[in-house]
Amino acid sequence: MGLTDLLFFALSAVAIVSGWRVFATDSMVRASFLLLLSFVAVGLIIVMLAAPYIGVATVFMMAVEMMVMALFMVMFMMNPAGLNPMMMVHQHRFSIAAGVLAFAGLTAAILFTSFPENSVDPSTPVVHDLGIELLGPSMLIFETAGVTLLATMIGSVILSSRSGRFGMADQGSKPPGLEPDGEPAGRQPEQGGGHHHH
Amino acid sequence: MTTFLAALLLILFLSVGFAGAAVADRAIPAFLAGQTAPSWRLSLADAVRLLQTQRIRTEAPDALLWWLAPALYLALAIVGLAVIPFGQDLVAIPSEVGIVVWGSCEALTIVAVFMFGWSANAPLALIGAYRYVAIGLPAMLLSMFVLIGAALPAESLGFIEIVEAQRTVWNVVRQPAGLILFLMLGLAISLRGPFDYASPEDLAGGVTADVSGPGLLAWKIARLTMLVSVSAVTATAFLGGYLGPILPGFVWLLLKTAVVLLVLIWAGSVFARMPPARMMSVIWTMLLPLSFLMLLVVGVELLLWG
Amino acid sequence: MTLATVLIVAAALIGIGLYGALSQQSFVMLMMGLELMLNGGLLAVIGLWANTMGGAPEGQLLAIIIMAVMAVDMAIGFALVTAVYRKRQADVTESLTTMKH
Amino acid sequence: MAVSALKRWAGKAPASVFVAIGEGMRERVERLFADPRIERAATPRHAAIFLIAGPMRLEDREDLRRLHDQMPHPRATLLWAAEVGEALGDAEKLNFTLQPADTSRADEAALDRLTRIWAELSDGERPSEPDLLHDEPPNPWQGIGPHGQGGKGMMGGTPYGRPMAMTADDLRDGLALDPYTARFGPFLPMFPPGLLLEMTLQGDVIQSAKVLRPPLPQAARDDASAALLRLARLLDLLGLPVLGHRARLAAAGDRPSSTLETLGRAIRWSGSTLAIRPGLGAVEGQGDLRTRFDDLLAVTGGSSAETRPELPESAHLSSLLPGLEWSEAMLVLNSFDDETLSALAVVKEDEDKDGHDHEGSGYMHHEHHGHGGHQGDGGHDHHAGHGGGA
Repeated sequence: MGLTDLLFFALSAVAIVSGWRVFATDSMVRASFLLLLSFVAVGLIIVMLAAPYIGVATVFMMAVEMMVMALFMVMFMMNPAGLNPMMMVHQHRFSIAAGVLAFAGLTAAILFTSFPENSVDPSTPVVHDLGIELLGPSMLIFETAGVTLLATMIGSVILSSRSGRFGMADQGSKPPGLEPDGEPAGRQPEQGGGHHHH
Repeated sequence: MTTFLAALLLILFLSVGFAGAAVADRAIPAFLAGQTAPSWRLSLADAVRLLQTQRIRTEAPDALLWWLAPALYLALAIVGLAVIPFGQDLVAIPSEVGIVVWGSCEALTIVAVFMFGWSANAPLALIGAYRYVAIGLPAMLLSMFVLIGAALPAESLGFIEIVEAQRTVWNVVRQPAGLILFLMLGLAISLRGPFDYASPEDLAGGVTADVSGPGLLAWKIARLTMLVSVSAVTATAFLGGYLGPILPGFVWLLLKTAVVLLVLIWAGSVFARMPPARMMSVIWTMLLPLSFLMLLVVGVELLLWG
Repeated sequence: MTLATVLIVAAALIGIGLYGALSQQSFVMLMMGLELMLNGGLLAVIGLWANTMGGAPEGQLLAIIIMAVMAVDMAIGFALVTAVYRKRQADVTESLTTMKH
Repeated sequence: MAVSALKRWAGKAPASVFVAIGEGMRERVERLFADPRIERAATPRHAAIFLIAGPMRLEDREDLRRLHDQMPHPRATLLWAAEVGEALGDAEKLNFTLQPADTSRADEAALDRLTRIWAELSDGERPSEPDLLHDEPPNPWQGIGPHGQGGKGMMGGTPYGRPMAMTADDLRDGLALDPYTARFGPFLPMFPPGLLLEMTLQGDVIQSAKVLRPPLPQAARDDASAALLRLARLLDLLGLPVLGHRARLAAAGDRPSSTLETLGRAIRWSGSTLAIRPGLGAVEGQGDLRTRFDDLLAVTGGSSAETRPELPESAHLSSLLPGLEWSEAMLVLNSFDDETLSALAVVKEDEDKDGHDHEGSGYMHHEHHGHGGHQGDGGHDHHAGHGGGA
C-alpha cells in the first residue's frame, strides 16, 4: 500500500465519519462544519484523482455554502449550541434501512460491474482541456447553467422577501376575494402548522 | 529538490515577513499618531505577557472549535502562501489552479473567524462573527473577480503563469482599480481597520472579547501571518511577483510584499470604518459592479491587443 | 485507490445522505442530507471520469453541472425555508401538511 | 532561569488596564491613556490591572466585583480616588487630596502607581488577586439532564440557566426569529460610564432599549478639550484609534493650531463623515449624527462648539435606539455631550411598577441567562471553574 492509498483511505474515513456525525451531533453549527469537513475531504480525494480544478473548486464553494448553512442553522433552529440533546427525526428505522439498502445496492452494483479501464494520462492538461470544453463545444450547457443560476438568484430573492404577492407575507398575504369584499379565493389553511417550540 | 528548496524559502519568507509585520504593526500606527517609534521589543514583550496570562474559559464554550479556529486561520495563511512562486520553478505546493486554492483559503478564513466568534458562547463575540460573515462573503466574491482579471492575460489559473504573463506589463497597469479592490479584501481577511468587522471597538473586541492569554496570542499571530500572505498574493498577482532585475526573485518578492504590507497597515489606520449595513450596500451596489467592469476592460483589452 | 474503492466511498456518502434526507425533521438538516448525497454523486462522477474516460473533458463538465445544482438547491432551499417561516413560523417538515397559504 | 527571563520580558510591555470610570473622572482617565506606558484594554479578559477611578454608586459595586473576577490571572486592582467600601476587598488605594489645579501631578502619581503595579505583577513579586465571588453554577443542579438543567430531551429544563429562546417580531422586515435580551453596561468601554441598558437584539439590530441606570454625572465642561475627547471616542468607534489617540493627545496637552489643523485634515481624509449615514440618530434641535460630528470637527478648526437649543421633552434613548444596528447605536450614544446624554437617559419608572423588586431578584436571573452584565459577557465568569477551566 503506497502513500497515495494511505492518504486516500484516511481522507475517505474523514469524509464518511464526518458525514455521519452531521446527523449525530447536538450542535447545529458543528453539524454544518462537519459537513464542510466531509466536503473538504472529498475535494482532496478529487484532487488526487487528477481533477485539481474540480476538487479545489468544491472546497471553495462548499466553504461558502456551509458558512451560509451555519448562519441559517443559528437563525432557524432552537438550541443551536447543542446545550440540550438534539434528535429531531421521523421514520427513523425506515430511513436507516433505506440508507443501508442504498449503500448495499450501490456497492453490489459496483462490485458486479466491470468498468472499462481507461485512466487519465498524468500528462494530460486537464484544467486547460476543461476550460476549452467549457467555453468551446459545451458553451451552451455552461451558459445554461449560468442562466439557471441567475434565475435562482432572482427566485430566491422573490421567495424570501417580505412582500408577498397579496401583501406582506407575515400578515396573511391573502388573495383578494372573487367578489368585492368576499372571502379570499382559494382553499383556507387549517389551523396549526404553527411553531410550537420556538 | 526544488520543492524542498521552495519549502525552506517558504519558512524563511514566513519568518522574515512575520517579524517585519509585527514590528510595522506597532511602528506605523505609532508614527501616524505622532509618537516616537516604539522599540521592537514591545511586540515580543506583549507576546510574553499574553503567554503568561491565564487562559479563561467562558461558560459552556464550544471548546474544540475555540482551540481549532486560530490554528485553522494560521494554517490557511500558510497554505495560501505556499502556492506563491518564489522563482520560476520555486513553489512549495505547485498548483495549476493556484488562484482557486487561494480563493478557498479566503473562504475558509471566513469560516475560521466565524468559528472563533461562535465558540466563545458570548454575545458580543457572536455579533462580531455574524457581521464578519456578512461583509466577508461579498468582499471575497469581488476579490475573485479581480483575480480572474489577473488570470486572463496569463490564460491560466496558476500563479507562475500569472507572474510570467506580467513580464511585458504588470497587472496593476491593466486594472489599477482591481489592485485597490484586492487591497480591501486584504484588509478584510487580515481583520484590520476599515474592514475589521469581526473585532471592532464598538463590540469591545468582538470575536476576541472573551479570549485571554495564549488564545489571544495565537489569534494575533495568525492574523499577522495572514497579513503577510495576502500581501504576497497581492504582490504576485498585481506587481509582478518575483520579476525584477539583478536581485534574485525571492528578494524581489519579499520587497514587493513589504511595500504592500506597509500600504495595508497604513490604510488600516487612516480610513474610517462604515457601519456594516452601509458597507454592505457599498460592496454590493458599487464595488461588485466595479469589479465586473474591470474584468470587462481587461477582456476587451486582450481581445484588441492581446 | 482503485475505481471500486472510490465508488464505494461515494456509495457510503450517498447512503448516509439518504438517511439524513429521509429522517430529519428540520428543513435545514434535511438539506444537509441532500448536499451529502450530491457530494457522493460528485465523487462518483469524478472517479468514473478519472478511471474510465481517459481524461475526456466532458466528464469534468458534468461535475461542474453537479456543483451548479448544489448551489441552486441551497439557494432555493433556503429561500423556501424563509418563505415558509415568514408565513407560518415553521421550520420542521411536519408543519407543512398543506401546500397552500 | 528561562522563566525569570520571560518574566523580565513581560514587564517591558505596557500595562494593560481595564478601567471602570466613576463620577466626574471620565475625561481625566481618558487623558491618562495618552501615555504610552499604559494601554486601555477593551475587555477585562485582555487586562492585567483593574483601575477603578472615582466614586461609584452603591448598586454598581456588585458589577465591579464581577468584572474583577472576569480578569485572567495575574491581576491586580487599583482604586483611584474611588469609594467602593469593602466591595473590592483590600485592593490598593490611591487617593488625591490635591487642589483641582494640581491634577497633572495627581495623574502622574496614578501613572506611576499603575506602572509599578504592573512591574511587580509581572515579576511575580505581587501575588495575583483571588476571586471575590463564589464560583457557583448559574443554574442550580436539578438532578436531571447532562447539565443539571432539570429536564430531559430537547426542550427540557433550562440548560445553564437559559430558557429556550422564543421568537419575536423584528423591526426590519418582520422575520420573527429569536430575540436576545440582556443588560449591557454599566462599565462597557464603549458606553458612557455608569449607563446600564436593557436591550433586546435581533441579530445586531436593537429592537427595544430601556434605561436601568443613568450614566454617572461627569464634570460638565464645555470647552475644546471636552469636545476633542468626545471626538476621540467617535473616532475610536469608527475604527480610527490612531486619530483618536491624536485627538486625546491634543486634549491632554497644549494645542498649537497647526496640530489641530493636521488632525482635522486627517479626519476629513479618513472619510469619517461619509461613513455615517445621513439622518442617523437625529434628535430635534440637536441635528443628526453627521452634524454633531461636523460640529466636533469644527473645534479642531478653532471655532468653539455651537450651543444647541433645549432637548424636546419626548427625546429619550428608549425611542432613539430601537431600529439602529449595534455600531450605529454606539456612535449615537457617544455623540452627545454629557448633559444632553443625562437628559436622554433618564430612568423611566412608569414602565415597570415593580421595578425595584425586579432589580433585586430578577437581576441575577437576567445576568445569567442573558450573560449581559457589564462586559456584555459578564455574569458568567465567576462560574468559570464550574465549566472545568482554571
